[in-house]
Amino acid sequence: MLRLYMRLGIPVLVVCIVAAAGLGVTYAMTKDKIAAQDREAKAKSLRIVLGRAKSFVELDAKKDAVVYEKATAAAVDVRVDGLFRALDGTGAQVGWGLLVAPRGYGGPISMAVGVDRNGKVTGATIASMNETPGLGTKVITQKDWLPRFSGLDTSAGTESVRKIDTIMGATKSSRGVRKGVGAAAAIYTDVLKSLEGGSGQ
Amino acid sequence: MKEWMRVLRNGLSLENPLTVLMIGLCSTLAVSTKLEGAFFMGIGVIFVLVMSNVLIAAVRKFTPDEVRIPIFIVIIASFVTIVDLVMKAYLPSVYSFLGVWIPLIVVNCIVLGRAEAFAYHNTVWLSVADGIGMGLGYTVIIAGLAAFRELFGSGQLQFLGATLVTMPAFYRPPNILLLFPGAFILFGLIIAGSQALNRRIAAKDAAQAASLKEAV
Amino acid sequence: MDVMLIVKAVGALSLIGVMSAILLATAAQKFHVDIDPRVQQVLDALPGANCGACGNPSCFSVAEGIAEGRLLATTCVAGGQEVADAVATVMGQDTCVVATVLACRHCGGGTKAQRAYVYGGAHSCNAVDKLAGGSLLCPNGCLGYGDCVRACPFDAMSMDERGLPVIDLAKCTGCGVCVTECPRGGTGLLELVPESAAVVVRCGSRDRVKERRAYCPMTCIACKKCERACPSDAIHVIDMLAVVDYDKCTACNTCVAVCPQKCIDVTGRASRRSATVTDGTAGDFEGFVSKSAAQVEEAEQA
Amino acid sequence: MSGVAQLMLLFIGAALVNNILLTRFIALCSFFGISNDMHTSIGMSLAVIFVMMMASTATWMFYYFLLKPLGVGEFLYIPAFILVIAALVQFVEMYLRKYSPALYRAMGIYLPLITTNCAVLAAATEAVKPGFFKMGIAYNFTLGENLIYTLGVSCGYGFALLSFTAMRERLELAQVPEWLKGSPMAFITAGLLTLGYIGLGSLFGL
Repeated sequence: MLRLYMRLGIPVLVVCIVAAAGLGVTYAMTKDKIAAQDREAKAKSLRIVLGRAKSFVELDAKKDAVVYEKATAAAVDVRVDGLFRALDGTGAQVGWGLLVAPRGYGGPISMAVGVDRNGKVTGATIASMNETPGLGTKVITQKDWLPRFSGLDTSAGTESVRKIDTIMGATKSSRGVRKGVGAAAAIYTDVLKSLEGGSGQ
Repeated sequence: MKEWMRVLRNGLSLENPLTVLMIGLCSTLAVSTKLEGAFFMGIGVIFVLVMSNVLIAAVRKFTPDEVRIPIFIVIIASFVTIVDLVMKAYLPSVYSFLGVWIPLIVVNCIVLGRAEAFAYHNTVWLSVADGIGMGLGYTVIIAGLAAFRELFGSGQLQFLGATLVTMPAFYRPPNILLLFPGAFILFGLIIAGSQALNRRIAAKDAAQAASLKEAV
Repeated sequence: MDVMLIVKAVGALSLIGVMSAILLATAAQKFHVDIDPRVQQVLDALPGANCGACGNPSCFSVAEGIAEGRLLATTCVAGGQEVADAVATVMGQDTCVVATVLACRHCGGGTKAQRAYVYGGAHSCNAVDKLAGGSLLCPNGCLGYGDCVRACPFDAMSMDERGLPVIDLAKCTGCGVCVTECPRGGTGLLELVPESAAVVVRCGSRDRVKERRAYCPMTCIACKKCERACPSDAIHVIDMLAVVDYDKCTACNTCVAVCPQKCIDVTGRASRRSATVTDGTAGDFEGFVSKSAAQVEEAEQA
Repeated sequence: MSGVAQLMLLFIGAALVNNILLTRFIALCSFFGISNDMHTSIGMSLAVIFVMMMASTATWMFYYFLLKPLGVGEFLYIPAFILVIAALVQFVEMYLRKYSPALYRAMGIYLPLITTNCAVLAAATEAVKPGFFKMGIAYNFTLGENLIYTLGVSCGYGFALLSFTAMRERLELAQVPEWLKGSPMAFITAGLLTLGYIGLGSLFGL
């Protein structure tokens, strides 16, 4: 009885221990690199939408849990990936960088939206998505479309994006992107606006 | 060494996992929209195949039959995770394209299939050959398919950031090639081609055998 | 390096691993089904084609049945004597004799038989048969779309130029899959006959003689010449159709020679005639005219 | 969105709009391997639905009660999930053989094949890593949602498999050019089938 358990259990146990240890070591070795890549990717897309800012400080997921909660509520069904204070060279806050992921045709579209202190959208960019090549990808390849979000007033929340038309042939994808910017606007007006001021400096 | 080469060649032609055995199709069709992605996918599969083949062949004497599948699959999954993590850390752009398919190497029938069918019964040395052969067979087909789809579907062929070939301006790339239906139809035609080729080879062999008989 | 993380990882995966091992070990004991080791041995002895000819779902279920004693060692009809012997050896029984059968076709009409309508649908006998009783005027003739050929698990059948299935008797195991698959198998178009069968009547039409003469050049005209000529009383015209009694037939081929329609044919593994040799060809279609008894003899000697 | 409506959408989205076989290219091996025969397809579909429900429940629990609290979910999920799936499949096979011979006969022989069915691992992973397989999920599941979602994925699998099998059975009788006979034609048919599924994308605004 016991022998059967030992006979079957010990090889599995040994393999599991070795495998887990090996993976743990690999993970420990690559962890920092992956985190750096991740930060770099985020910073890159944030810099695109808020060129004036020199650095971005992410709101801490633990310390500012309430903010994230409120932001998620304001974004309705758009996923909130991160909220960043955008600081200029002197450390003064110039605006906000928001990472949101609305749903497009082929799953979530990860995008960054910048909002300045006047409540104007400074830009929107797409970090990654899985839209249909040639159709959904028009939101990127149609060069004059994304810049149309710049200068948009956020005071109307999710309704602010109404005046931007969707792209023919990429309706679902462009509607997704629009929704993402709308969610960012709503988060800004409902939540972030009140957090501005001293705390960022 | 002769035996080693034979096993290696087997994977490339006679037992090519994709066109002959028709296993490991999921990633083939999904990943083959970009040459670069397909290439690194192939590298990942070769790595996982060779390493897991080696390890499984090495521990085959100590593996109880009842739990061999869990043991094989943990070994394979570990190497897949290593590929996953390393690629995430050092090739982020490739990873963002391939990400989904890396974990699915675990359940890629090629890997577990070779573990069961070959590595479990053969020496470490031969298992290496089998891993390389099968992996290369996979890579060649998938990269070829990707090159075709990328070139004719998007109008240009890129590799590691460099544009290799660009179609002339009047060429309007048909989207269907990059979409799923295009992948299926194209792959169907490839198989039709390889079957026709195999048939011709078989007919030639038969003719040769017949003429030999006559000579005797 | 984060040692704590590695320890946690090892702990978590080991826990899952050990749990699965325990689960499987317990299952192996608790759910242990005593599988007779002979099941595997019997299974190895069976052909493993899962053809279903014996009426069981798979070779495995046959092996189980034989090991349990539910089924006889001769269950596998496809395997024949050889398999039965091997199975009997595994089971420790005396070898037993299997009555081997082969498939044969009772139709010689093919493309020369007149059609009731032109059919352009799915290439399947079963489909044609459902459309107004089939495209042939003959209610029992071969429709010629080759369902039997596709169904044959042993690759023993092929369609020839006359639009008729030809059975390679060297490959035929008498499994009967073709008879089941043929929409007209039930009315005797394809039939299983004893291995010793030497002659076959290539007509199975149940129509009136006058009518079938009108639409098929090959049909049996019920002239009773064969019945009268047969030295061993083995062939009789029953219900306007010649029928061979294989228990009495001595393979003298007299009937083949006298038949004015050339509708009786030589066949059978016993006479070492593969159906492809004696079953006529496209050239001599009009009732196997060119085939005389002398030629059959010649073929036999060669 | 109200609870029931959302669950319905989740189910339809997983089963049709984001059909795992025809829009995500996952689990194609079994798709082409066993779609020759209707009986086999039915058995395999049933087995997949059954195993997927069990496996994704188990992996969800392991992920949220063991891997995540320990902070090792990030890199241990692949071996952990596949180990759970493999062990579970083997266990179910043994259990069925002992206690439900009828069920075992219906789907028993397909069970071992499911270990290497990508659909099971993909759905289990998707449930704890939303959006990973781009199967239209934007948030973390509760156990109940996970069950509905998995049911949707597996039913979608069965639906696609059965409809494709029906087509292939008809195709057997069709007059196809000699050089396209067999698997090439199957692939081309699958291509046309996926074209139809692309159209489903606009259904219910999913």
